[in-house]
Amino acid sequence: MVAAAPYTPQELMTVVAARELRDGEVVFVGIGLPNLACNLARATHAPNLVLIYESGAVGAVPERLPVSIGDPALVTGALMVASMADTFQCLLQGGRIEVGFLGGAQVDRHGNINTTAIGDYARPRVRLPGSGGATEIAIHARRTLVVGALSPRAFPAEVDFITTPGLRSRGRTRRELGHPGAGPVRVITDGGVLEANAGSGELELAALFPGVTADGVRERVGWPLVVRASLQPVAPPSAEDVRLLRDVLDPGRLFLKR
Amino acid sequence: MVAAAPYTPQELMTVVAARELRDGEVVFVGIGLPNLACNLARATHAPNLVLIYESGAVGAVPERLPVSIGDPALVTGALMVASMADTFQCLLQGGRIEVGFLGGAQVDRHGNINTTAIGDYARPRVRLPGSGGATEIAIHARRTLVVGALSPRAFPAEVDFITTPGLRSRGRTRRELGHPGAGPVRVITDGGVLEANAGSGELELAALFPGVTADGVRERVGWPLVVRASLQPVAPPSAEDVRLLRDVLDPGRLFLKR
Amino acid sequence: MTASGKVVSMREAIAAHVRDGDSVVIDGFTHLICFAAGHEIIRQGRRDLTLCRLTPDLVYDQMIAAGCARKLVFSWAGNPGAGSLFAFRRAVEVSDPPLEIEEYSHFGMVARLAAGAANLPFWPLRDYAGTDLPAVNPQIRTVTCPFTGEQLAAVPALNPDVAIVHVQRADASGNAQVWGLLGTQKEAAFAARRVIVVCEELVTEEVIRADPNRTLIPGLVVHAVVREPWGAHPSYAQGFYDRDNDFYVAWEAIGRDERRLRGWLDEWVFGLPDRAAYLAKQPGLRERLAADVRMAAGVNYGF
Amino acid sequence: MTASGKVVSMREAIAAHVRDGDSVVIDGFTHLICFAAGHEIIRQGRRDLTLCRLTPDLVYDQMIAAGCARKLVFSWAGNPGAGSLFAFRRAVEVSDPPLEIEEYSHFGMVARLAAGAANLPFWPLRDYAGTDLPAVNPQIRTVTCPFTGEQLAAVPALNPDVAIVHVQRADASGNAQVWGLLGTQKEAAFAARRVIVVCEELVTEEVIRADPNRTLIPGLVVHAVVREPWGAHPSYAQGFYDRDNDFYVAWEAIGRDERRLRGWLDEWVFGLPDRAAYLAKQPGLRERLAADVRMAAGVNYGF
Repeated sequence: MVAAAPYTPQELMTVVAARELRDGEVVFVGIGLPNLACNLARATHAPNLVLIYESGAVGAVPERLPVSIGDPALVTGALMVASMADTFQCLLQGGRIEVGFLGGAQVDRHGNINTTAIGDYARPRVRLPGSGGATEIAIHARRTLVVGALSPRAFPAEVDFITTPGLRSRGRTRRELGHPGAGPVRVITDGGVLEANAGSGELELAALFPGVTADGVRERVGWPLVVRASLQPVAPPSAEDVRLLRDVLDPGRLFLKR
Repeated sequence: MVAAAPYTPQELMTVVAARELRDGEVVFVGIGLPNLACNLARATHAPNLVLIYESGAVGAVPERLPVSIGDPALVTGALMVASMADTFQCLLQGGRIEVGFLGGAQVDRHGNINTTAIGDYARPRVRLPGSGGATEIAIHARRTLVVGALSPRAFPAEVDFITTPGLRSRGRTRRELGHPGAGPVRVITDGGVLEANAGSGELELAALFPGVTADGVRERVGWPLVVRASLQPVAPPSAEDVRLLRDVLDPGRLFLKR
Repeated sequence: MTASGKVVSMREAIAAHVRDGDSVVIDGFTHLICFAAGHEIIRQGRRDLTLCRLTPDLVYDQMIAAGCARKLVFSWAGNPGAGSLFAFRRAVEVSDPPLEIEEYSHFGMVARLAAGAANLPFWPLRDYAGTDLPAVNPQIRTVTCPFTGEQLAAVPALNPDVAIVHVQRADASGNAQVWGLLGTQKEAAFAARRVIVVCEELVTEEVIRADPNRTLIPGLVVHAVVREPWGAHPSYAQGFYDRDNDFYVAWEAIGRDERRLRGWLDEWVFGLPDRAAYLAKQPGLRERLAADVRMAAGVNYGF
Repeated sequence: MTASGKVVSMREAIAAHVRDGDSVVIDGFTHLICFAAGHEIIRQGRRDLTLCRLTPDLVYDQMIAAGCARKLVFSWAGNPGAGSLFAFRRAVEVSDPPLEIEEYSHFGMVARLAAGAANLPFWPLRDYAGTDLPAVNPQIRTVTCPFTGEQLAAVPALNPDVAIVHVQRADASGNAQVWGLLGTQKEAAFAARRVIVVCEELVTEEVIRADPNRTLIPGLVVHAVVREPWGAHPSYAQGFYDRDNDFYVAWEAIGRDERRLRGWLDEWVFGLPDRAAYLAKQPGLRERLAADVRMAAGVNYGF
């Protein structure tokens, strides 16, 4: 048996996130780690992913890891540059996006995301960047994936501010709110995978990374996390995955910590 | 004195229509004679007219007389091809058009135009093509010019169907209707020029072609036409105007009868 | 859907995607009107179609004459630059029952397709006050601005069952590039449930990717791709062939006479298997209408 | 307005068209952000501006730090790919009085500019239900569809006093061509009362007319044209120069330290007369960032 490559939890999180994408899907790609995960998927099992960025690049095939979602490398060789109006109206609101892929500053029990402000909105303790396109991506994509490292601060029971609606927002379900997409079906963390429970509208622990315990995850989550009876195992990254991440996709370590 | 060139009333009508345009103006050009008049103006006193067609051609410089408002000659060498959505929303509704130039099947006392149906709408005696862009051109252009040959049928007291609003429509003024543009300030016919009376909202005879009498115009208009006390004289076309019309702009006599 | 599976013949595309009773847009504003698709729909005998387009043009006149249409949704039904659509006029003026019509202005039709493309139920516009159009079309309504209290016109989204868009070039996935007049091709493609792209040139994906700003329609909304050179004749394709104005003028006399129109359909549509035969029957066409060369320079996409 | 009268220096353009108290959009989504204009606004000491843009980016952080801004209207205020805008954060978290903010999502900002461009008072969109954004921004409202009865979100038109749009090339009348990412340059230009076009290349009208489908903004909406090569650095211009990511990363440390930021403004903005001096101060810039050549082929506009 080939020895597993040494890897960091952040690398495995990225690899697991990439595995969520099926070849040929149309993905609306958020800034940061989602961007890295999508490009890893494209470099491995999903060469025909159609990557769409809110900047208007459609079918991007970046020759370098795009630093931002408006990188020129997303344009060169793309299938299309859509206007931002068409990107939001016709592609996203038009129901053409199969997967929305987001990072989150704070994700709560019901999958709501806060990227606006920690503390009081008018005079916040930490002012975050705001929605960008995340609000509408999470509303319209047929399903949403979220990726982010566990910590009690990043996973509170309830976010201070709902920037991006989850499975249930201030007591109302997506159906009640009229949202067409399924919302955050999976949140990929650096300890395991949280999955939506359609009935309760809560995120539950569904899969564990090697060497991580359910209690280890619960300690880093701010609510009494439901742990499913049978947790799925998570395969470690392949040596090729790790090589691609470190040597090809993010050699400058823009997103991956050493 | 140089003898005036022989000309037809239709040719003079086209020349007078062309004279209404000032160099540098932004003109939304309708199909038919307006198209011919605009291109005559561009070939004579108004080389910097910005011709905009509802097809999206902006700053067109057609090398041949465009047969339709979607002619490929409108595109080759144009300043811009706008989408039709941008043409109607941003250029026209956006208030960027100084002159709207229309032809009319029927024009009534108040400058309303019918290009929809003669007789009953549901089962018309003559079904006309419909609005095209005329409805919104006449609403939004800062001023509208209309060109059309006189006849009692073409100039009824009241049109059967208001396709395009004039100075007063079913008793309501443009201000009451919220229309930003001034409406049909002048109707250029083959006998003289009708001008809007802002107070009464009626078209009045303001200028006569050489050899035409006020009574001669009134006979071909279906309402008791107000004739202004002092009628403006209309200069005949120059020899160059006639040459341009016959030899350069419409040699195939697509619009001008022989 | 795999890219290779999308490339089919016109016969296959129409058979698979256009059904009796469908609402259909064969788009194009003067430019890029796909007559080849209209003729194939006639040949396959489709019935009860709701034909939608700003400018019905000759191809819808032919489809009405051939009995394909139950209803027309439009904003200008004439023979552009030449005169009338007589089959349409007869269908409205004398046929029993008359052709059903639903009528807007151009802006209204553009707005309907824009709403359809954007998955909005309506589109607001400043239009129609003082006209008789709302009186004959209850689909022209008003909406009140929640900020200013102004009353604006509103038209409903148009989401046709099928959109057929002719383009200069497309790849096998349906990524389509257009230049010259854009019509409402983009809006129609995004608004429709099924999309057939018909192209003058079927190109490799690399050609598309070399100039992504020219792509008007992404393949991800396209169901079938048909390569049909000169498929828009007597309409035109900028950079490929000019409009056949002689035919537009000739249509006046053909369309005016019901028997002659029937004869024309028999000879030029029912009597021919496909567009290749239509072109073979007009040997001088290319020489007469092929476009001059007026090349634009390329731009740099490097970084 | 004559074409020749429009071509002015950046100093003249800002002096003539940007006034204290104005609402200003310096547009660009990562691409084509006109830092040269922002720096000139700082140099000319404009005050009480309402700065509007989806992504404020470093140039608005610099303008906030320099005291130009009273209010920010935005949807994502970060350092793209690198981190925070610290001058913005200080202005919101600790300054007294704080910077006024009015906040949307990207779609909301796009919709606001689209409404402004279209001369509509509002724009409908399917958004915001279940979020806290409407609770903190009373300008996010709802509108009811007059056809389906559905309740949609609505945002008000944004019609800034001034839009500054950087483009790859323009002629002396301001007819402007752009390729690569389009941002909301077109919407901002149509929505604004005054428009300054800043171009990498000032070209003849013939260059524009050779490829009319590339024109994003017609000169008839433009008031001033400024030729300012590399005027978007450290942002980028596709086909001209790459984004200077090193500077975006370096801004983290500069922006975090108020004194250092002040020193940077003194050295790079107040201490320099214009963009030419800014470029002369960075001799290796062109070599490091000049774009590779990836030419697209041209297309035929003949008929």
